[in-house]
Amino acid sequence: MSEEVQDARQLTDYYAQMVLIRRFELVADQMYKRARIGGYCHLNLGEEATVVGLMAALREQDYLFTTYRDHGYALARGMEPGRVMAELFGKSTGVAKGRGGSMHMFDAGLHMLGGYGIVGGQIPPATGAALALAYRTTAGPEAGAVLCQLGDGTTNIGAFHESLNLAAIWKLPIVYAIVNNRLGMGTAVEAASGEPDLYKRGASYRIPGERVDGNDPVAVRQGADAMLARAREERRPGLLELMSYRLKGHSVVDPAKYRSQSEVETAQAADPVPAFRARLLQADVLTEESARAIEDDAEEKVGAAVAFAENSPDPAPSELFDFAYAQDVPNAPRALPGDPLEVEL
Amino acid sequence: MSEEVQDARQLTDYYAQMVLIRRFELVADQMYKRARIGGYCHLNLGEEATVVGLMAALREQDYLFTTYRDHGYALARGMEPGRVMAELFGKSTGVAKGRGGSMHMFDAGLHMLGGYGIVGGQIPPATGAALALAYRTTAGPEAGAVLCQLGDGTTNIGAFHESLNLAAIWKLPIVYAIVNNRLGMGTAVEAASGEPDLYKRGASYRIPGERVDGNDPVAVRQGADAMLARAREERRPGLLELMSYRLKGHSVVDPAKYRSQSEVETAQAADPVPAFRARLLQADVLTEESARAIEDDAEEKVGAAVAFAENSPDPAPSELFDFAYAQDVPNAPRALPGDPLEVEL
Amino acid sequence: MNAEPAQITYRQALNDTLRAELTRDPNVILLGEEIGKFEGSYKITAGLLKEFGPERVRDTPIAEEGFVGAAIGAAMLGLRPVVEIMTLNFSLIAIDQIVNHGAKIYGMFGGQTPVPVVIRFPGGGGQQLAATHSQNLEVWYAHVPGLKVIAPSTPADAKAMLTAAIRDDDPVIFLENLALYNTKGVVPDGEQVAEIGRAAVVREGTDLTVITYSRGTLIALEVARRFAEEGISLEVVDLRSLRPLDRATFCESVRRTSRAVVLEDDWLSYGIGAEISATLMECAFDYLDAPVRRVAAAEVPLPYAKPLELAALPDAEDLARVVREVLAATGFRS
Amino acid sequence: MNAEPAQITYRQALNDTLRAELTRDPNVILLGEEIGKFEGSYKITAGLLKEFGPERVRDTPIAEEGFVGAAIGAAMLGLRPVVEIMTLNFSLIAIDQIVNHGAKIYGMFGGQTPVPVVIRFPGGGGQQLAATHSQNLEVWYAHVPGLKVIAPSTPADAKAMLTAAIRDDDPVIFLENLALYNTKGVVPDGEQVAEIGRAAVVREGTDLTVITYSRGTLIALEVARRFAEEGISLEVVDLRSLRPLDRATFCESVRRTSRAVVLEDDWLSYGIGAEISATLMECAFDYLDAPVRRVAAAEVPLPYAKPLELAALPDAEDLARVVREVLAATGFRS
Ligand SMILES: Cc1ncc(C[n+]2csc(CCOP(=O)(O)OP(=O)(O)O)c2C)c(N)n1
Ligand SMILES: Cc1ncc(C[n+]2csc(CCOP(=O)(O)OP(=O)(O)O)c2C)c(N)n1
Ligand SMILES: [Mg+2]
Ligand SMILES: [Mg+2]
Repeated sequence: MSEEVQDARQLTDYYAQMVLIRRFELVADQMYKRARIGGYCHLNLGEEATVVGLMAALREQDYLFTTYRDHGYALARGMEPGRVMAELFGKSTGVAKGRGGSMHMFDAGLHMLGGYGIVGGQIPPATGAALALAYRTTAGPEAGAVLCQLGDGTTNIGAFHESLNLAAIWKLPIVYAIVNNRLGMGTAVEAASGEPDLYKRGASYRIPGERVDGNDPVAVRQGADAMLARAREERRPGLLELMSYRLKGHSVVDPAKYRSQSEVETAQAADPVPAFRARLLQADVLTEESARAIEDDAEEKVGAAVAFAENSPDPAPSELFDFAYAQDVPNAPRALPGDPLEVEL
Repeated sequence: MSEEVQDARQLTDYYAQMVLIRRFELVADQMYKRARIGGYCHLNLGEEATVVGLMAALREQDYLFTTYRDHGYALARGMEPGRVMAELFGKSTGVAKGRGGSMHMFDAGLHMLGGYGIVGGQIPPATGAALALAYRTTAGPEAGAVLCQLGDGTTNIGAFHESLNLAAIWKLPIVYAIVNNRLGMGTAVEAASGEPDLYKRGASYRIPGERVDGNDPVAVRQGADAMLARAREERRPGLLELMSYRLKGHSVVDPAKYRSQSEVETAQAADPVPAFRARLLQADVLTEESARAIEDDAEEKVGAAVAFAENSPDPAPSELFDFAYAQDVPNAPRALPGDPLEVEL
Repeated sequence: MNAEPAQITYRQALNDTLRAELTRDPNVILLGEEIGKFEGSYKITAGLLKEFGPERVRDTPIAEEGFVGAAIGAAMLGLRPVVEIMTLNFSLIAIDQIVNHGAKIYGMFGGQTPVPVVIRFPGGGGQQLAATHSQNLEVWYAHVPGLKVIAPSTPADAKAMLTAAIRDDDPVIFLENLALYNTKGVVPDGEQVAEIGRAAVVREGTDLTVITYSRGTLIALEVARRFAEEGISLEVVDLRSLRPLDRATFCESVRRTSRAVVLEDDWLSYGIGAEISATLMECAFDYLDAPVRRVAAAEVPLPYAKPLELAALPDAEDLARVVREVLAATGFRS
Repeated sequence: MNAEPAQITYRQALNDTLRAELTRDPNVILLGEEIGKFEGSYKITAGLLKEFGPERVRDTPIAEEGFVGAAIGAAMLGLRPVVEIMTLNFSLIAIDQIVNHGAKIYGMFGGQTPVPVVIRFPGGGGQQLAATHSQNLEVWYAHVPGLKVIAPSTPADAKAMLTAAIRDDDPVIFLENLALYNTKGVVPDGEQVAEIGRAAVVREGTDLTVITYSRGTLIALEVARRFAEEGISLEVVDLRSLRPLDRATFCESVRRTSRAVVLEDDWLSYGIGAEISATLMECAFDYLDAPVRRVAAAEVPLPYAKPLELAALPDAEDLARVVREVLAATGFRS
């Protein structure tokens, strides 16, 4: 296969993934509003290029940790849309068996070790995963590495600082990928961070930082590739900042009134999905027809995902204690509210 | 008074303070070994120049927060040696009424708002004190500022990161003074910090940093003066690194076996107390006689402090609940171990 | 000819109180994530940034340890910061500042500097927020000397107790609950200052005492109403203050009714109810007709899926069932 | 002709066990501040860096949240990290990682990835370390589903329980105590693996049961010996596991003796003893001759000064006094 053809396939694949995520998130939004989904629901709308570019750089042997804004990562890492949607619906067939919901996508087999809802909470465990890799394997181009995704607002929390320092002194194979969507809930980066050029914050640990256009999946992939290569081969951590934008509110229920109309319009004009479509059309990688086929396919897949989720069984209350412990021990409590104390005499 | 005479007085005063601290710490060490002092006991031996230089820059209206290694700061900030020693002895006359001990010197009137034993714990409250100053007062050359002292090892903890970021975005009048004594317990700076040039860590918040020779009280004072001036006048935080050395173990009971003989010898050769003495003799600020008089005076003061502490009363068990709450409320518990529940029916 | 008194939400009562205290005392400032421009995750601070400006209603970065600690330091200089932590779950990041600093500074330094800070946050599950966002760890704070821990269940108490908390010289943990924000009640006009450290008998009864707090109070009152229809008279004690704990109020009640059930949202083992039951063991041993029972959450990380969440959390049915069991165990006939 | 069996310290038992497990399983690594070059603040890890090297005995910066979280992440990939936090007090900085992450990851993600991490730290006061360095907050951890919380009181248990903890697939909080490190006892040779979740009757008796754990066990045994001289027979239950809590063992004991006193080092309100007493309320109500009493610490930030510290902490005299009071209340005659 010529490089060009390969390239074209890859680009087409990126587009297909971006479209799938876009469609999935729009439908998740609907399903939330129809009360099929509960709790919080944070979407990747506007971040598709970043998500897909990062996941393209990640290999099978690598590990991924993300935030609660994780549907796109789950899909791009290879989870079945039906099982992701089923998780949102709280069904037994969900990727976390309905225990986790929107914020907590997880697939041990795919090395996606979780979406995490506590801001910054994923960073120390991700760093520890890199420690385990460093402990067990030798550096080299095929070695595994960890990608730890986080938001811009998350760079202000202590766990970020402690973790990057550990990664630096221990020389761990990990890339911290800041998705700078310009906002943490309603707070602009400049209002929250003394150094708003977030990639520069690696300097406190001598960790090299780089800023990349998060609306371009190819640029994201290249940026991530380079840093992951250094992580694999030299066991040097990296800090990658992806400039992106959150097209909607912080979560499905947030009307995002704190943004100006002009800000929203600028962002919408830069929407990475139509922009990438136009670019691939322009470059003759896609035709209007093939693009539409991709879009139809995504629509169908997401439709099927919803159907799968709808038709999946709810977990039964009798399963409540199924994952109370990984290793059973005597006297573990299994009472339901109001049950008398379980004391076997 | 001519500037030169004033200068000479100041330098003499610095020396007197350094000697007082040195003597106090050596006696504290003895008293600990004689079991007059309990708990942990961390000394400022080797850090006298840093302590005195920092305190010389601090004005009455300023506030001070330190670590557990705080005897020198307490003395140089103006606490009576007898009351500091009494605190070490756990007496009612101690600066914290015997409640705090070595790690917890405090004098509200002198704006010394505590030695803190949790590593990094003092940094957020110090930052909040600066917030209160910023809220209540206007910037200017006479405005108050906060000095927050911390150790090198402490720059790796989350509270450091979060606090400096807050100070930066809120433009707070605070100087963070890192006493880099090269070690956190037995761990060298290079082993603990990805960026061992600690003053550079302000960059993550656009906080200017500077490194100063901590063995020279004049240099320390000048460095602190400049940063405090910016804090007062421009409400810009600063990060000051004082290069110092801990002459003995981490605490009185630590034999510090993890250091090489040569390291210790180099350090002893640079001991700031004799070095400053020699410098003042050389500059004719001191004579052998006046120096000795200062030293005798320190010895006498510390001797008197011990006597004061020895003769002070122990707090009585009946006072146990005296500071349970600042504002009393009904039903506050006051039972001693084994007392029946206090339920007034 | 009196009009029905107007009812306002618990949320509104908090908002009104913050406004009143900000107006009254320039030392009162608010700090927290998204409390300003965003108007609060749960809109408790709606409108306050506009009214009082960014110096007094201060948005913070995501740095719970930093800004809670900063509030403690500001309080040491005499400000009266009211900090919002988005939910109790995130207070774990700030807990070193709360427990090792806020709770210690007054006593450990010999009573020199009070720390008049209020730390507000909602606890509670039931919103499908899953294991890390649904916890009820108030018992942790209630265990700690140096703190005051209060948990109002009604809009009126929310007002009077928040006012008291802000004016109190000690660090106060002010526990709200996600399920209470939209509940309504009559709130007296004018200044209302509760006494911290007092429980309340919120419904008098003779046959059995339900002891509870926060969201549980609403459930207990509902269950009591149901039982009243059958001629069974439940007394309901709302603890309101978890530290100090007003033991006398519920001991006295149980001595009268001879039967007690605790309703709590937290996990059973080592929860709030354990202390209530242990207290009754000591203060009402000779009066009890049957052992005190506890209705609490199942001891698992709370799952997201609704059927599991419902199974894990205590509700009115669970309480009613246990009340019936206790009555039956004591041969009670209405 | 048997020699007296050799006694070793609790510290030595921990050190030996860590060495044995490091030798047995390459997945075991140690992490913590000053555990290597410095050999541990309390010298539990003495010699291990030299034997196993810095990859397996890893000194960390002062960053409790970071390195405890890192241990959790490493455990997710199958390592078995044993983390030392210098004292319980500093675990507050890591508690978000322990409770919101370590305790949740297995259940919240649907049982896919166990987290076999051990988090060791000493609690306890009595060393004049003042308010922030003397706490006994184990009840916080004991309240949290997803954790196992164990607290051995003897060198033999320290060995068998630490071995079990390291081999267990769940996060285990391993509570030590500053006052226990130098205590001695006989430790059986060879592999010893305790069953987590079991209490032990460490002294049999007929007249009253003292329920306790960790340092309290030593005090209770001492008091029991004293009472034996008077012909009064105390049974002592060492809880050993705080979560899961082995209720059956102490309920059964108290049903036999009809009297119970809890001894605990933590603060009284909402402490470990509350759960024990509340449990007895439910499981031994009809057997109790007198209310269960608790001997616990005074509810203040622990002062530095020795006379105040002594007054605030429970000791053998306090326990003996309360035992006598309970016996007297039930008209007991030896
Ligand atoms: C410790 C903690 N504090 C606060 C929150 C509430 N919260 C959830 S998301 C969020 C904003 C995060 O912003 P950013 O890191 O930029 O990520 P984004 O949502 O933009 O992807 C906040 C404050 C939380 N989940 N955890
Ligand atoms: C949160 C926390 N972790 C650990 C400790 C134990 N500890 C006390 S001092 C210290 C070393 C601090 O080193 P550094 O910051 O360099 O200050 P120095 O002692 O050199 O003055 C440690 C680890 C503590 N007190 N608090
Ligand atoms: Mg963001
Ligand atoms: Mg140091």
